[in-house]
Amino acid sequence: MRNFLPHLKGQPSSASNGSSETISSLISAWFGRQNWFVYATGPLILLFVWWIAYFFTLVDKSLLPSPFATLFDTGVNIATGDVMNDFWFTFVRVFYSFAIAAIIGVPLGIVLGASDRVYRSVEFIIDFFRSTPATAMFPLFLLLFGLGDFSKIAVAAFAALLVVVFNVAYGVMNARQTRILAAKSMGASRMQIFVDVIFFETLPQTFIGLRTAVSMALVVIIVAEMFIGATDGLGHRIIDAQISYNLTDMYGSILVTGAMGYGLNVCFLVLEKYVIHWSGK
Amino acid sequence: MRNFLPHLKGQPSSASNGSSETISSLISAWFGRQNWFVYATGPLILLFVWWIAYFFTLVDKSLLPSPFATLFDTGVNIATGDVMNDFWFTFVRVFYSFAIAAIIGVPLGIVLGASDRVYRSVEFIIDFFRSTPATAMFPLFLLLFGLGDFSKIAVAAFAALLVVVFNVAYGVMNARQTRILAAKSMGASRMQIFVDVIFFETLPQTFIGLRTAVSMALVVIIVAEMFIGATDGLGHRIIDAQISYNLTDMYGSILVTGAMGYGLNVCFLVLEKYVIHWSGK
Amino acid sequence: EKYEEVTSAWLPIMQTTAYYVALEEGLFEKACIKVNSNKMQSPNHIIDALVSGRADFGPPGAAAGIAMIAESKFPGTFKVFGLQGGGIKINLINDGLIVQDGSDIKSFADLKGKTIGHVPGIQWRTITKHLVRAAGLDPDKDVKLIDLAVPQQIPAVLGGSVDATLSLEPVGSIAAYTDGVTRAVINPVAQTIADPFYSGAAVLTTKFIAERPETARKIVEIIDEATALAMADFEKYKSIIPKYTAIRDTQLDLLAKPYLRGFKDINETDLNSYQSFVDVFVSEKVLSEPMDVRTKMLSLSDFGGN
Amino acid sequence: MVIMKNENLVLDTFEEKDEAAQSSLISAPKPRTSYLTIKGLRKSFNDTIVYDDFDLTLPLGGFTSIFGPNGCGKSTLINMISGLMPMDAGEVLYDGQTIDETRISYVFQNYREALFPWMRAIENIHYPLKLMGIPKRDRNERIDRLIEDFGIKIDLNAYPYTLSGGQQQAVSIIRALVREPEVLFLDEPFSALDYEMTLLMREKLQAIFAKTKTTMVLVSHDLEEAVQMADKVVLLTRRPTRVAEIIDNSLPRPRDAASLVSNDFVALRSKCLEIFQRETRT
Amino acid sequence: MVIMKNENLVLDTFEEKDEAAQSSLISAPKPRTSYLTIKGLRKSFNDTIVYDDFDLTLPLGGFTSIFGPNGCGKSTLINMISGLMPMDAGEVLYDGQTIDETRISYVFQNYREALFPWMRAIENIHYPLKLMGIPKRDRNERIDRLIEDFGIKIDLNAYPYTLSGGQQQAVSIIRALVREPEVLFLDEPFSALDYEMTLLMREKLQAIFAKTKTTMVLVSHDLEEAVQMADKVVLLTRRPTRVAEIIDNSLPRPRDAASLVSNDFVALRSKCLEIFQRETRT
Ligand SMILES: Nc1ncnc2c1ncn2[C@@H]1O[C@H](COP(=O)(O)OP(=O)(O)OP(=O)(O)O)[C@@H](O)[C@H]1O
Ligand SMILES: Nc1ncnc2c1ncn2[C@@H]1O[C@H](COP(=O)(O)OP(=O)(O)OP(=O)(O)O)[C@@H](O)[C@H]1O
Ligand SMILES: [Mg+2]
Ligand SMILES: [Mg+2]
Repeated sequence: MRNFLPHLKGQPSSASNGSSETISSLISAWFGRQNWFVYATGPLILLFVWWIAYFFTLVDKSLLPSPFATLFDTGVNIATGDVMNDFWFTFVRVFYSFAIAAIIGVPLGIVLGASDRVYRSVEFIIDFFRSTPATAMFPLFLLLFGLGDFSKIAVAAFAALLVVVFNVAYGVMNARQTRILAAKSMGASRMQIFVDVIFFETLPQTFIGLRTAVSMALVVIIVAEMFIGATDGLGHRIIDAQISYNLTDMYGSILVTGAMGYGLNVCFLVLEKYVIHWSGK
Repeated sequence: MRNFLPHLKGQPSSASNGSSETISSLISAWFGRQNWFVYATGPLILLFVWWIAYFFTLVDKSLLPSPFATLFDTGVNIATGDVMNDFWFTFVRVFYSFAIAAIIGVPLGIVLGASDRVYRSVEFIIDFFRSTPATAMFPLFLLLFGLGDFSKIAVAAFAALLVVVFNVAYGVMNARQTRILAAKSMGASRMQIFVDVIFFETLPQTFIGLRTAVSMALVVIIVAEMFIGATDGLGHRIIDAQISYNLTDMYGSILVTGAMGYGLNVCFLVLEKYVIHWSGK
Repeated sequence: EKYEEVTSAWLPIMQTTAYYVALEEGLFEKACIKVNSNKMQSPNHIIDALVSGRADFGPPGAAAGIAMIAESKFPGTFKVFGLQGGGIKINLINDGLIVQDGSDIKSFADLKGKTIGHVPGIQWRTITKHLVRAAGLDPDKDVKLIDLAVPQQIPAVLGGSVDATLSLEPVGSIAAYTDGVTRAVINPVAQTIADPFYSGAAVLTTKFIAERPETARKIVEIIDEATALAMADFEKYKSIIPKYTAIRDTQLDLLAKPYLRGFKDINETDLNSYQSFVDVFVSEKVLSEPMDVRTKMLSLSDFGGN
Repeated sequence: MVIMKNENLVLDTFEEKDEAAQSSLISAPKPRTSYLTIKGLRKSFNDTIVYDDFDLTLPLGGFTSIFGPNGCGKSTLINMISGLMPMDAGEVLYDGQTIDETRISYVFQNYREALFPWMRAIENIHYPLKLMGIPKRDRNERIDRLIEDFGIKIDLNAYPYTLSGGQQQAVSIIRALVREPEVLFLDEPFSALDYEMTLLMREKLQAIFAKTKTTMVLVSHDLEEAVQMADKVVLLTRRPTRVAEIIDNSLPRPRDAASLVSNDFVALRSKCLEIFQRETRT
Repeated sequence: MVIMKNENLVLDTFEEKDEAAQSSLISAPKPRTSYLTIKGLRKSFNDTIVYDDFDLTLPLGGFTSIFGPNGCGKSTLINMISGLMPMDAGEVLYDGQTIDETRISYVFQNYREALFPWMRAIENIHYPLKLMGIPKRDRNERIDRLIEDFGIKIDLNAYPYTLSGGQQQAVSIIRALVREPEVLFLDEPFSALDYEMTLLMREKLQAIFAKTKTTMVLVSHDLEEAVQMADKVVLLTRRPTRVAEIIDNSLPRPRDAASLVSNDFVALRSKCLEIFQRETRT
């Protein structure tokens, strides 16, 4: 009982001590505060389950390679720079689509969320497209943006944008009004309330949205690389490996994709711990 | 200035008047409180943009049908029961996968989120799979669950589950501790705190997760119907229409899919307004 | 009477016509077989299902090339008992080069500096490369190859995202009747690799053959019977195709008859054609070692003794 | 007398501040001589009628205390007259103008939620001045002076959620004062302050009032405090809320701790209590 | 005397309640005669040391008031001794046992966030009894009696966020009392209550204390209140916090409004104030 929910009542994060810390020291502080073991658990569980499935042939061995063979192969592919090349192309596409989604989505979400009427009136569009698979929209995006990189980025940005807008608007609608009233009483303009209060008030929810969005952007980019013509990127690598029955490469590429997703999420996690020191207070 | 953010300071929802109201009266109250016009805006904007694109040939006419022709065709298809059949199959699959995701995801998210250490240790797995497209996982799910409906439901449930767990756990981690301490001071057990306090405290975030998840489940089911292959369902309909180059049917089926997504979201919206009367207070 | 349960995984394409006919004519029921029929959208999913034992047989139309790539990875998994495709001499269409109306692309040789889309995956990428190379161009430098999902092919040509596509039936036929796009070359693959050319195959898993040889034999017989029916009167069976594929009733007139070869029909020409196809995989370095397709064909002795 | 010892300092401070204000774009709050009129005010929440056809007139430039039972609608009232909550019907005019033309400050009863947790305490205090467009140097000067004057011993570099309840409330009050408002609303502003701090705050507020004639509206459950601070004590009834009576307090200012035991004061206090009890018992 | 008039009712109520309690699985809180001992308590937040090697012994079954300046660590202290906040070091024992064995109730300083907004006020009050496994009928009876006894006029079917600040605080207090705790922690419990309600609550608390000898720990900034209610007033210094002095108040109970003007009481109060001022000024 004494140890129940320890993090909910622990000291506030060290972030409150000053903003002069460098990001790198933040990251190490963040990882250091809990021992490395915690962060190793996830990958280890994954490997372990995989290994069990492989070793006890729970799944046909010819279709599920050994985790170690996969890791080894992936290591080799990384060392030869082969995977890194695809990684980089995918990363750049994800970066652009996410950036577009975030830069447009956060302000848009705040403005839409600020008025119930306005949000309700566009909610159809947001929910509609959130529920429509990007793959079904490919023809339209191909039509609008052609076959190049831009149409992949556009479709991923669109999917991620919806997520950001949805989360931010929701955050605004669930925001507590006391602080908004406080700012209003101090004569803040509508714009100032948006920027100085609602933005921050919504920030925890915004981060959830951004994390969902960055994973979404990655997923859509991978799918686009798989299905709308691409000659590089991890998605292209996955489908090539899938089709040519290069199983270790296929699972290895999926691993690399997932790792990129986790890495992007960790960036936000670190940023979030640093920025939103007040959450739950 | 006087009308700024009206919904943030409006009367509390009528839900606080008693739980004896029927759901139908709730729905009508919910829609009635704001005029119908608000809800019509979204679809109208969509149609209008579409029509503009069509009419001024911003997009090749042979690739984008007229919105009215599409609506008419879809209407006919609905009337003949053709679409409704596919609608129903898809709906049932979405229902199952969402139900699985919600029933497992909410408690799991609460338990994982209650401890920073525990969540950090599985975060890799959650973020990993959130960032991996369901399409890339199809082969594995085919392997595990066979070729039938169940593997489609499983892959969608898995994707939706991750979203639910992520959102719920985040909600728990961002929850305010005062109420948890209050329950603790009253001698609530760990379990009681989960069920009586953290569950409710997290509910606004849980609803965001559920809404994201239901759209996600729909998207994955459609994609699975499109790409794993199915003999019914809207995804099957979309890909068939795409292949046979039947544009009005394709866009019509996408419309119906999106409408289902919106409809599911509205259910949650109504439920949420009813259940979470305290949000922002 | 006891029904035997058999699981199939098939693609909704023209090459699968014999299977549709078998289902429509109730041939499986007559043989006391209950088919657990699974429609797939990707040939790879079919091969996955077969390799993992989730399915017992792949009706006609399973990707012939991919089956051999899989066979090289997991030797001894499949036996081929039918081939499907098209040919110039027999005048049956399998594939085509699709371009915009009025395009100056008349053949693969005109593709220099252009973009061509093909069915996603290693099989068609290899074929396309081979065709480009055969036309005297370097597929890595002169032409840009793009994986393009089947539904995206006509829109991509129409919208100008690609200059041409190498498309399988029925896309080619639909394109031929669609305003704005046209079929520049019919059966380009057969022209280059082998005539007739087979991109589809019917396969049984060796596991299925070993465990239930009698049932496997019945399957082969049924498909043979259905193949004969379909080839004999394609016009009659055309009308059932919309039930199984994306083709609509209104598009029936466009449909090109596929060239279907049952187990009984396969002759040396067919085997040579298939071997040429597989050799392309070797020359394009998709398969690292030569493979003899004859060893992968079903023989009656596989059913045990008699 | 403790409470007296800072008196001159306060006056000095505000003299300086006026100069600073003039040099920094803000017009010094000028004493008003006319009225804040509330007419036909109506407000209900769902089925609960809080105000129905409520009228009240208060002098601008005066110090008004509002005293009434829990839930009678004091917070609701000042929320409405400060323009933060919409009225169902009625009109609130300051000298014939709407609230939008007036520079107000508000110390919320719910002090814990009114500070911005993403800003340090000191940044919270800076914020209203920033909104007014005052340059950083002037802000610093003004705030330093105020904090020194009040003798605040709180670590202002801390984030609000690391402060104790009373410290948060003190920061809220400082934030409201630094804006040098024309009308100051105080909703139970001292409820979490310690003994000393409460005395100090009462003292300082009175000094500011004496100096600037800022209109002040105070809600307090401490009858002594309400009467000590006010020109007029508005006594409210239970819901549906009416004005039970308005008691004038014209005792001389400054009213320090000593004056609270004077006979006049005690009589005034008793009178208020009597009315309050009469109204709330029924 | 207003405050007296419910006295008998209270005693009756608690007599009845004891019976109800016996018939309903809860052992009646038995008066303790031993000590609550705090030894070697240490607590700091980041760089701020709040307690360092802090010792304090309080009698169980007694009424202790804690009085000290804002931010000295009163809330922190009772959070730790009630087991809600981990200590950095030290030990808190109730009669030799840890807090887990003890039935406590806690009225939070932050009363607005302590009620569950998803439950109606009445459900909030029910909740602690539900946790104890008391059947609905008994709960209803017990709560009805308490509410009637306290003469609460709040709409208990309302959700907490629709109540005024004071009403929320009153509900919090009722919720804490209904559990009939062995130790009751009160952190500025009356800060938002109106004049009448405050008097009533003080009265009722004293009555309950007299009747049940429940150990009570009260934090209050109202010196009169702190002294009136307590057997012992613990005066705390500024941070790092020490016990400045513990003043015993052995004046006879019940201590009603009249007793607050007695010479003994005034002397006691002055003594406390003196110590407090001496400690906080430095
Ligand atoms: N959002 C709301 N929804 C419903 N009722 C409300 C709401 N806000 C206030 N009320 C009701 O309005 C009445 C007045 O509330 P208000 O907060 O103004 O009281 P108050 O006089 O400030 O009380 P206190 O002294 O306790 O602060 C109360 O009965 C309360 O229940
Ligand atoms: N979460 C926290 N993080 C950092 N410092 C904290 C935290 N909680 C409390 N403190 C510090 O600990 C000290 C004691 O706080 P506490 O709330 O116990 O004071 P208090 O005596 O209850 O004051 P008040 O009378 O204002 O309620 C304060 O200086 C405060 O700044
Ligand atoms: Mg109030
Ligand atoms: Mg405190």
